[in-house]
Amino acid sequence: MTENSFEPKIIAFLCNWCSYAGADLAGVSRFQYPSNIRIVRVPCSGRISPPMLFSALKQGADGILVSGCHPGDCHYISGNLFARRRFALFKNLLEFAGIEPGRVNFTWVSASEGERFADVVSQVTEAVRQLGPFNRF
Amino acid sequence: MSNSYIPYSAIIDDITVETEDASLKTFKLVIENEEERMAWRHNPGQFAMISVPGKGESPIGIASSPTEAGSVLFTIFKIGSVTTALHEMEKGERVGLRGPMGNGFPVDTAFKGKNIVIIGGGYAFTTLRATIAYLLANRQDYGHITVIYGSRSPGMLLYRSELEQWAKRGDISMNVTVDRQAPGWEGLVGFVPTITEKVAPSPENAVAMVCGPPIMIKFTMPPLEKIGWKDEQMYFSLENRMKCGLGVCGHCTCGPLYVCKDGPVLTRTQLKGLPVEF
Amino acid sequence: MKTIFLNEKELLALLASWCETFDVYAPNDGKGEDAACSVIGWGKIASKEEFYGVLPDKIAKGVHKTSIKPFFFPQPETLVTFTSDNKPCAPLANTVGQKRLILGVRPCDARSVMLNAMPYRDDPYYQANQNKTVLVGVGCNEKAITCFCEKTGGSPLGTDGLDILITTLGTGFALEALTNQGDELLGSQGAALDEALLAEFTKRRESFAADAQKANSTPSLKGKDLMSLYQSKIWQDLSQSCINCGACTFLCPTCYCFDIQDEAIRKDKGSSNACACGTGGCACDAPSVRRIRYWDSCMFPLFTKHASGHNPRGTKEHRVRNRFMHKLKYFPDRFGALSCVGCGRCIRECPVNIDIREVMTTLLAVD
Amino acid sequence: MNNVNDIITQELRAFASSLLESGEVSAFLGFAHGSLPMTTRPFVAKTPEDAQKLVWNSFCVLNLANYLPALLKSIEPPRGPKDPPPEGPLPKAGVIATGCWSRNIVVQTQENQVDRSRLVIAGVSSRGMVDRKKVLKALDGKEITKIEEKDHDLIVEADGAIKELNRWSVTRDNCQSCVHSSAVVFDHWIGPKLDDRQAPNRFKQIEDIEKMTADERWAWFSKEIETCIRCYACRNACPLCYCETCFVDDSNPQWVGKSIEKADAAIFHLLRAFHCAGRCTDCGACESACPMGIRMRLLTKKLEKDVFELFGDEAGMDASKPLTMTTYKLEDPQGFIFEPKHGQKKE
Repeated sequence: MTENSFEPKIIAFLCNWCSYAGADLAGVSRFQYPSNIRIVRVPCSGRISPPMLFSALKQGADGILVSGCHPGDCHYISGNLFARRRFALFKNLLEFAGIEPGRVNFTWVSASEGERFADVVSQVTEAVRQLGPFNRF
Repeated sequence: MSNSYIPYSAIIDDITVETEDASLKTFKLVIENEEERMAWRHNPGQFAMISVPGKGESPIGIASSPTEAGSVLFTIFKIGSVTTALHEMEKGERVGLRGPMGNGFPVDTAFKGKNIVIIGGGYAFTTLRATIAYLLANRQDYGHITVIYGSRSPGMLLYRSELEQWAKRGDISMNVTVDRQAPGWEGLVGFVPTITEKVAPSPENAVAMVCGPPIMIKFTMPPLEKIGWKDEQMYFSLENRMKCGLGVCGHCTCGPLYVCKDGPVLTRTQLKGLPVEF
Repeated sequence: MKTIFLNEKELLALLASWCETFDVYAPNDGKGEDAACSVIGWGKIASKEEFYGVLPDKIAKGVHKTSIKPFFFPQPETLVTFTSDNKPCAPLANTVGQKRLILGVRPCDARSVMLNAMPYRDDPYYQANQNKTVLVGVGCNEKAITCFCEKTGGSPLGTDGLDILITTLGTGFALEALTNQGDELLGSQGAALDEALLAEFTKRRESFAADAQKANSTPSLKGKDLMSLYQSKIWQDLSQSCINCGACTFLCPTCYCFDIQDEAIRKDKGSSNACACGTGGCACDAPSVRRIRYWDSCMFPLFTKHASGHNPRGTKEHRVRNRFMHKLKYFPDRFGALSCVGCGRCIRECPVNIDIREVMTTLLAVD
Repeated sequence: MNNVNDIITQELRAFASSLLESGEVSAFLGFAHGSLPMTTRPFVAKTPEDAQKLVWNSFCVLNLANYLPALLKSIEPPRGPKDPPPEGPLPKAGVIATGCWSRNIVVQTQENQVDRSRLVIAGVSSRGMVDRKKVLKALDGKEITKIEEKDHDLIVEADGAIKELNRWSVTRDNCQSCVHSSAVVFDHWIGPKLDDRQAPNRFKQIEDIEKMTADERWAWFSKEIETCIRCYACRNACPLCYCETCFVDDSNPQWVGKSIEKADAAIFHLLRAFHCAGRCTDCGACESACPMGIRMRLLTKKLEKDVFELFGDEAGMDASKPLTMTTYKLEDPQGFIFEPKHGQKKE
């Protein structure tokens, strides 16, 4: 398998209120993005805990995308703000242990940002494609 | 050396929902390979490991009597990951079956010619059902048979149609009770220990099998002792966490005994020498 | 069975010759990279320098950090595999694989293999692992401060479980064949012991055997009513400092409890894609689930916890008591010997310094 | 002349025994001698006589805060699961605490694991605890049969030979980079009080690893955890780990496999460390408890560094402040958030 023909599997954890709706809008608006992502809808980005991300990686994901509402827009007021602290530390810890920086990604996509969603997915997919299959574990 | 870790392939031939809350279902399993199916032998009171590949294995008491050949019945409570997966399976699906394991009740030896008292509570009644079916199939070998079986409510009783059939027979005394009076219930009302005291089976030439939650067992002992029951006449079936079922892995140990191999059926005399770790 | 005498050069040559028919393992620092067998602290050796390190007069005093238990009881070991339609693969255990020979085994560790074989008598995997392994031991010239093999029924020159025992003798080494396999391995090498060496060898054996017998606490422990201590305060005192980790049980060569679990096999991740049989020719070349067994410890609360939530050994005190009672009472009741070989690893590595020798002393003091 | 440890030991015994004598506490938690050189045992003194067994030396490597929740529970009058708590104040326990242990007590208070009012804390300044593995290494792995401690040196007897080691050179990594060596909360002070140490390279170990490439870091991490036997000594020695069911024991779903294979060991160590984020005081108990010599503390130290640099927090320094992970600020840094380059793939 050459580098170019590698199609990464990316698990996207999207919050129900913003990012999932953003993904929906991207579809409705016909913004194209790669089909490499598998979406898991969660109530809030604050719901995402590191064990879930490890599960995805262990079960064969090559990359991960977590997306929630922009700070200040959380449906539950502060879920994404707690999540932001968690993700900041978690991403650093993963990189510290040698997981490549582009594997696990966090972003904010609002319900009106269909285009941003498509951009994020395209660019994350491309970055993971460049990294190649995840074989750390 | 045979490899006891490899399960038989068995097909779910039938599923019966036993209780009103559907937390208990009876699975009829048929071993796929005919040779293995014919070679299967078990005693009432034995158990087997049922596995859902990918989820794991659980030890489950065998609910069918050896006299009901061709298939094996298991009544399973939905509680952990394996049993939940089993409850979600359908007729025709394949599971793993390892066993039979443990000693079972000594129905062909110590029980022969004796009066038999069977006391069960809740869903611990499954292996007792196996025993009753066996005793009735070999009715001439035993004396008087008394059954005391209690559950929370009528809807939580297992094997209701069979209970009714047995009650109609003249050669077995059935005492089925529920904890509280319920609409439409015409049978006994009260906890198992209370009913035991009322029915008060004589210890003479008799053995008792007591299976149920620890609290029921604890309170059933005094009324029996009061009328002269001895420790060696009382048989219990223990349920410890088990993994291998072969007396190796160590999970079910209770002092020097492996409940899976030396048990699960133990007399009260045996239990008295053991640490209370069950 | 023969006993032969070799000088250092001859011994090194003999060790090297074994590499032709065996995978030869010896103590090391890391984890073996060998795909067939990864055992922490033991690795394959082939070079002369490495052989030098396992000579009885060069090897470090006392036991190696980790025991040889994982050679027989791998962590994890695949028991069965299943295809995606839930069919189990039914080949025999991993009988395939190169025969292996382990060098530098201390008598206490070798004895643990024999003791574990008692509960594992009918276990095809353990038996297969044992059948493909030759144990070459080195006698202990000196004891470490944590060593107490004699107390448990062993001896620094003990031969239980070994195929060959190498000891220093005079200006060279005595190699004692203890099984037919060991006898074959020694072949026609070297000379038999001459009269003077034989006298020294026999005298040493006898004196060690006598010492070991005198020190052995097995008979006295078996003579005590240890169940009377079940409610004793000593368990509370011991468990007070215990943190309930599994360091003691996992380092212990004679702790053999395990758990069984199913795991999905990831098709794309290479290494674990093989069926349990390893033949590759069975019906399930594409297993989707593997059922593994891996070490478990009675120190963990989950070990005995029922699905209902009830836990028969729910407290730390229960579990600490069970560990010691199993080693010193329950196992002896069942199999006749203590489930302890006196290697001292648990004493050395316990984070809170719980010392099984003190527990034995306390138990022996009971009337 | 008496050395510092002897002075502390004497004062500690006197204090503990007076508390037990007067009945102010029903148990006093400290350390007693172990059966081997360089070992100590956490020990609960229940009588003034017991208190004479307490010791203080450079080998008190476990974190006593770890025992407090269970100890406090054990000295409560026995009652059934449904009985109401007894009236009046519950019995107290005494404990000796260094900087890091006392900070863990603060964290436990914040997390409602211990009731501060039921503790009598004997504060002490830690002079750094000795790393047994470093001593062994300094003696080329020879078996140590005896060790004598002076204020600044260790006299080690190994296989007949005697060697003098500078004590500080063999103290633990976490002690060498410690900046809060004296108890931050206490009711009584034991021994000389030292000023907070100005560790010049508090995060040097971490910075060295951060400088590596991702592949190098993975190689380092893999090597570090390859000998993990999954005994959970690190978890169980940690005062932060008190969950009823640990994530490693969850079976449905199962977050982490139970074997010693690389993926399982890696996930275990990363998650264990992450659970300590914003709570870890770098007491080093995990590393000291590890029978295999794994330096898992480097992971928690990395988190400690990030918590300090990103959010300005140090765990256990102030009971009135919320714990890092239980709060947020609107202006928290978010440089790690993926920002797409705009409009790359628009149709």
